[in-house]
Amino acid sequence: MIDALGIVSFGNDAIRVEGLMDYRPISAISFLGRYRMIDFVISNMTNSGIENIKVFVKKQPRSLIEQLGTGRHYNINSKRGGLQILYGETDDMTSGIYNHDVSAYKANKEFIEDAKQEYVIIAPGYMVYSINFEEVLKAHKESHADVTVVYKSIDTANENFFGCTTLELDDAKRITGTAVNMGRYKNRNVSLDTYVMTRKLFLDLVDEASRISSLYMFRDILRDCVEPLNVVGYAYKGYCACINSLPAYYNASMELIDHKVAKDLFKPGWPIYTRTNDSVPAYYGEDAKVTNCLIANGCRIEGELENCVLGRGVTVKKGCKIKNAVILPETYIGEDTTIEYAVVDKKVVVKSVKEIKGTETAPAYIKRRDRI
Amino acid sequence: MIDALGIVSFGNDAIRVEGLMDYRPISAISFLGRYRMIDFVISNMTNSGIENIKVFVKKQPRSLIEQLGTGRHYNINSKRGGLQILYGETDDMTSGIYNHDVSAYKANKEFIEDAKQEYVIIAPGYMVYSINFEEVLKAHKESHADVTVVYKSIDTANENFFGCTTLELDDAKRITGTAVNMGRYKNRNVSLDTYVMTRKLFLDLVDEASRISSLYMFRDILRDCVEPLNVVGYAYKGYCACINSLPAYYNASMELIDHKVAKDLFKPGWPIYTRTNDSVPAYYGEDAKVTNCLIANGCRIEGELENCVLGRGVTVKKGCKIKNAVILPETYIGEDTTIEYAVVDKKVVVKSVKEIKGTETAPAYIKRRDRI
Amino acid sequence: MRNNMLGMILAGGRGTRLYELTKKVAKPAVYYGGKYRIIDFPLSNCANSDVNVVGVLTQYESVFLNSYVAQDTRWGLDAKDSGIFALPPREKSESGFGEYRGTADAITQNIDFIDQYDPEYVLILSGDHIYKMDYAAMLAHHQQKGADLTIAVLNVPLKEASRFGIMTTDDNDRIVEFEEKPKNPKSTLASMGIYIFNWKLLRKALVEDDKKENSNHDFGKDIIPEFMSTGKNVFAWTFDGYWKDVGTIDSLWEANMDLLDPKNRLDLSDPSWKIYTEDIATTPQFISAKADVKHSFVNQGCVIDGKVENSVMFHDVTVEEGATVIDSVVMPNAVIKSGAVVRRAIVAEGVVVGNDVTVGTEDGEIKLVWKNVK
Amino acid sequence: MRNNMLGMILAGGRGTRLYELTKKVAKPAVYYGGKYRIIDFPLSNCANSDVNVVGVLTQYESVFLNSYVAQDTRWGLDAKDSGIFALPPREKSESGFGEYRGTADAITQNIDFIDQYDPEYVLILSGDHIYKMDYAAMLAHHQQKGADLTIAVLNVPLKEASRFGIMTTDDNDRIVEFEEKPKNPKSTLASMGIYIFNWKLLRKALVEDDKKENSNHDFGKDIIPEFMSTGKNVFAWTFDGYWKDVGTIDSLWEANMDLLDPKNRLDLSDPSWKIYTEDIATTPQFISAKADVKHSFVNQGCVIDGKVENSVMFHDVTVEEGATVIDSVVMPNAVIKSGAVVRRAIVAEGVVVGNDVTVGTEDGEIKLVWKNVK
Repeated sequence: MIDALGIVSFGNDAIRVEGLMDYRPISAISFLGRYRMIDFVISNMTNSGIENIKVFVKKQPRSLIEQLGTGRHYNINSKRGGLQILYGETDDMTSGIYNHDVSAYKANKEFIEDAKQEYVIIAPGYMVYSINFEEVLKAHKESHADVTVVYKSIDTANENFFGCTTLELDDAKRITGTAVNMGRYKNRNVSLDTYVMTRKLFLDLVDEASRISSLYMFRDILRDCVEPLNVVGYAYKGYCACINSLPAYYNASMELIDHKVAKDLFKPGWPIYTRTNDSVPAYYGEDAKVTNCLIANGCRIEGELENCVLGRGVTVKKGCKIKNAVILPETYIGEDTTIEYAVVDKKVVVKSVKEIKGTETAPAYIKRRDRI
Repeated sequence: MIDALGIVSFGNDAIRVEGLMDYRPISAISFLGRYRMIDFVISNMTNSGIENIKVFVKKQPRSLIEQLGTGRHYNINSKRGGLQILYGETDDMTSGIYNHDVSAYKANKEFIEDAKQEYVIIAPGYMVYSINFEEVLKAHKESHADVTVVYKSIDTANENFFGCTTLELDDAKRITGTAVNMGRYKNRNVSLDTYVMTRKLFLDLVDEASRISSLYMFRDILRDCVEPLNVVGYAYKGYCACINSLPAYYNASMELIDHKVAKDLFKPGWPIYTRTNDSVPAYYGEDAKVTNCLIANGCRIEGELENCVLGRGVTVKKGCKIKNAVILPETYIGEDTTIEYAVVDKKVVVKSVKEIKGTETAPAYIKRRDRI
Repeated sequence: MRNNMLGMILAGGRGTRLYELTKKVAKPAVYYGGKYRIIDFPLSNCANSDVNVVGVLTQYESVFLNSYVAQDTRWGLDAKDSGIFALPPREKSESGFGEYRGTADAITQNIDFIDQYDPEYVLILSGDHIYKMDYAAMLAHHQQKGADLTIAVLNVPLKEASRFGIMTTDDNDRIVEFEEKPKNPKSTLASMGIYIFNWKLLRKALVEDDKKENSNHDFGKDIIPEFMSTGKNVFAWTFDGYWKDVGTIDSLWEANMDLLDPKNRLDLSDPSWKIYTEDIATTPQFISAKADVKHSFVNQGCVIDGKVENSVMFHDVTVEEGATVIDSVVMPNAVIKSGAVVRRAIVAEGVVVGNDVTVGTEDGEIKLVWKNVK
Repeated sequence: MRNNMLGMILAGGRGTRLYELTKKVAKPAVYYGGKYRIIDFPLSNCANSDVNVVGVLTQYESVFLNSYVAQDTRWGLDAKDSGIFALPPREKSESGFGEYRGTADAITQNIDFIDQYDPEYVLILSGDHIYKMDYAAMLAHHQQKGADLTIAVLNVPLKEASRFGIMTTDDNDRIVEFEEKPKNPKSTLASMGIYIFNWKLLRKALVEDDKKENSNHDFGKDIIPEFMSTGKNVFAWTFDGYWKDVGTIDSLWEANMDLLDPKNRLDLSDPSWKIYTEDIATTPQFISAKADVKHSFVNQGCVIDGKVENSVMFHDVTVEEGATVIDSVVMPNAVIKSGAVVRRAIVAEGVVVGNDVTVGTEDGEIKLVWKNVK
């Protein structure tokens, strides 16, 4: 156990995974077949010894409520700690622009106030990474910083992490300024929207933000704070993907098919937990031809697959040729279907349509429960 | 197990427990010290062999999510059945008047469609009663009715069940007409907003209602249906309170202090389950004087109490004189406080105020987390 | 117990003919089907049949089995009044400490456990059979016939009948004769070792049997003959699905291969009758660019770089590039190194088959690989 | 196991001096404090101290205890890798069936259970003591001292010291002498029977002790003296809270009465260190117009119409109008009928004290009422 309260934040409006997010918050989106996005941050927290976790949801809480349950499958002991789902709703909220992280923190302030922990660790539900928060907290204490911001130095900022905050750091790793990644540069220090501070300071900053403007989000107040406060960067070196658009979702899925890349995310002794579905092992038929794929249990594969991610319980019938696609759980692909560069959402039935083609930069999206 | 899906409905806008409902949906309100309102309907369902239950929430889902958990404390086996919380939110909902039961059913239609059960049993979260749905289902099948509506014949309709639907029944118990109880008559058959029908008919009626008007609620469509359909009444004879206002909440609490009345609600072999809080037994001090009270665990009582209901973990210090009051969980009443005819909400601290007085018909209400 | 029937699973067997697979775990805990342990089947059947309180009678090497079954959330028997309870032998105030002397004695020694729940019926099961059965349907038959005891029976080939307890029934399913392993079987209706008893009658019979010096304290040898000879209402309930008793390496291998048979009737993917098991945190399965997987079951966490054909792979198995697995069962965390060939084999948990090693042959005996081979 | 320490609770005791209260349940399952069973204390301490895997070594009348502790959700030890495991004796492949020969042997016979988790430390506890203790603080002391074994100790009155294992320590808390129940105690630091061992060293000592013919296979008599004599680093950790070993009817009654003492240090209402127990579905407590309840603990489901003073009432106790309960402990579902007077008594579960009956006296011996009195 570490002396920190875990806070799972939701994204700002720049985060928009087209299609998929019509049906659930980003953190509830299926990822790599077996998981939902939120499994990564929650597993990171429980593996780090954080047992008291508040998950903030902006809207459509159902799928998250079900995925999280009591948290026992994430290794949270029900009476010592717990997963609490906090909802940002307020009575005077007439429009979405007021429904942001700061207003959700403010609406649920009492639950943060009642927590016993000295520190808070805030991490978003849309980052896929493998981070030991115990070490981040240790570094935070040693640096005597007011706020520690976890960042990653990347050389692909012109292709990834669009809309994320970039950080200017001095030699002592103190953050001197922030900007928004518009994709103009390659080399950037990108904030992973992951913060450590005392619970008291966090509550003060939330108050401060809402005093300045009812439109202020948490990253706005942090931008304003780099001057008066000592805000320090912590460099994260492992795999990280920021899932803030459909292409980002698609690219991260494709990238992690490679077991060598995946090894940088799935580390020994650092399990990524998820909710079991009690599905049977995947079945590969006589005519199956599967190369370079990530397959979840419950699948029945009788066709050809190349560079695909299959969610639980996907059926691929004979004669199918599916390439460079992400197929979400419980989808059925009928005989002789050709799919290329696509994201097929949950519980889709493909029977009459025989060809679905997108492009590498603009994958096709088939919506949830569609029957085509 | 019975072949029915349980649906816990939320109230229409006539249901308004002033004060208490600012903080949680009616079904999450603390009742009789130990319980929350929803414990009654869920326990009735699980005791009747219903293991698949959908709970509809209008807003502020947090407290219900926590109370319901996985449902194991209500005796629901996690993998066979389950409690699912369904939220009525839709994107185009700009105003509360469109956020009613029918719109919530429609928004979550797929989960009702996916259920395996032949029948649905719909019961509200604001009725306190002890009913065997297995018997109601049996009567429904035997009567060959399209819809069975559970009602109670009362002779206090001028004082209770305001705003509830009243039923006109012919000799064969067929419902021939409905009205709204405005308190003008004593003897009325009051609908307990509890229905049995096939799942298919339920889905058809939801479609029908939303086709007629986006303001139509489920009871509106039922009113329209008594002619074309065979809608039959089922008489419930035990204790029932409809908690649709603060006085109704207060009166039901007072009434159930009497063990003889309570016996009509708490029946042998029909446990009302709730979530444990692991509180110690109640402590009665040297100077405690407690008569005619319902006390929950975790209380520490050093003063005088008469005709009171105390929630879990309430402290009553020396010199207090509290009469005809409902004190919700974790509230602290400092020394020498006099309280009469009052509902004191959760986590209130009474220290400087020394007297709180309401009247029998208009009990005083002290709001949640107030420090007075 | 909504249907008023309590389940008791006999899970004390050593399974000696499974050799090294049962060295540290009892037979009901042996792996099967790419994901499961044998006892998952009766436990999941109970959960799916609304038998919500289950006692598991353990004895031999029970540490693992006791803690395995006690995690009742796995099978969803986790509601307030449900549960799975491991019941090893214990010291009693009146009679001291003693191991179970027979199948019936295991129940006798736990009469007080059963009495706590005051059931009307007790369902007796074996912990080492693979099958899907609706015990609620069997109970309905029991009630409809007004039976004191119902025995689930299976039609077996005549030549195998002498290995079983064989029933002769009348037109009304009433059992008129019962013979334990008869030399000349009069029927092909074999007892599956699955019984529904009216608890009051069974309780009385057990207490009496306990005192008999010459008794084997066994259901098949003592209790059922006693029920028959005293004219109780004993009925048969015919089961018509997949059923397998895996007592040997050969039959364990066969049972796994049965899953790959297109005509196999043990459908593990039926969502209305799931088989539940331990929830293991692994990655998805990685099938690399060099992999060739055909006609196989592959479980989560596997990393397949080689060839897998007509095989059942448990979780976190590694098959390196250039390795080949054919007609085999590979248990969790095993590693088949580059160039190795595994044929007609059961590779035990965690075993490493070294580079370029060959185990098993195309048509030879089934090989059990229980330690690393280099 | 986040702090790498596994808990083992010795819960095999018969508790013969608690007479009828332990006829059908082992001593750790005896009721205490209006709501709890004794074993709730070490189990809740483990849960609160982040000791997430706990083995409970049972033997005597273990059916109830095994199933009681196995419901680990009660203590919140229900996360994926946490759990409470009942460990009764069992048949092993290499050594057959045998009961536990002593406290150390109970651990020896479960070395394979412990090895599954590969802990660095093992915490040995007793299942029949009432106290709140932070084992994580004890572990921090153990690590800080670089100890091989740390023993929790308590300062006892000199005259009682000869009932305990007594330690002599140096300034650095190192134990320099250990005597089991000395006639002339040299110190008042008594062992509480709570040990943290480095598992590797303990494992080795247990394996060696197992082979010794003259050993009692007991921690106090064999293992600790062995650690002392072979120069291991053995340290004391002083506990300064409420602690009670309830071995007799008198001490059980006293421990309950202690809760009513305003100076009592066993605060059961501290939200940061809750004592967890079984969750029972009852109504709230009804205190009628005729009731008079003073200086007492009353649990959920009670219906009080009479007088209750200086007493501890468990769940669902009925005290009828005109009945009086003073200085007593009344266990679940007991009924004190109209006109009855109960003084200085323990009324066992479900017992009915009939109309106008008097049990116990104002200053007599503590009376155990274990069957209905008319």
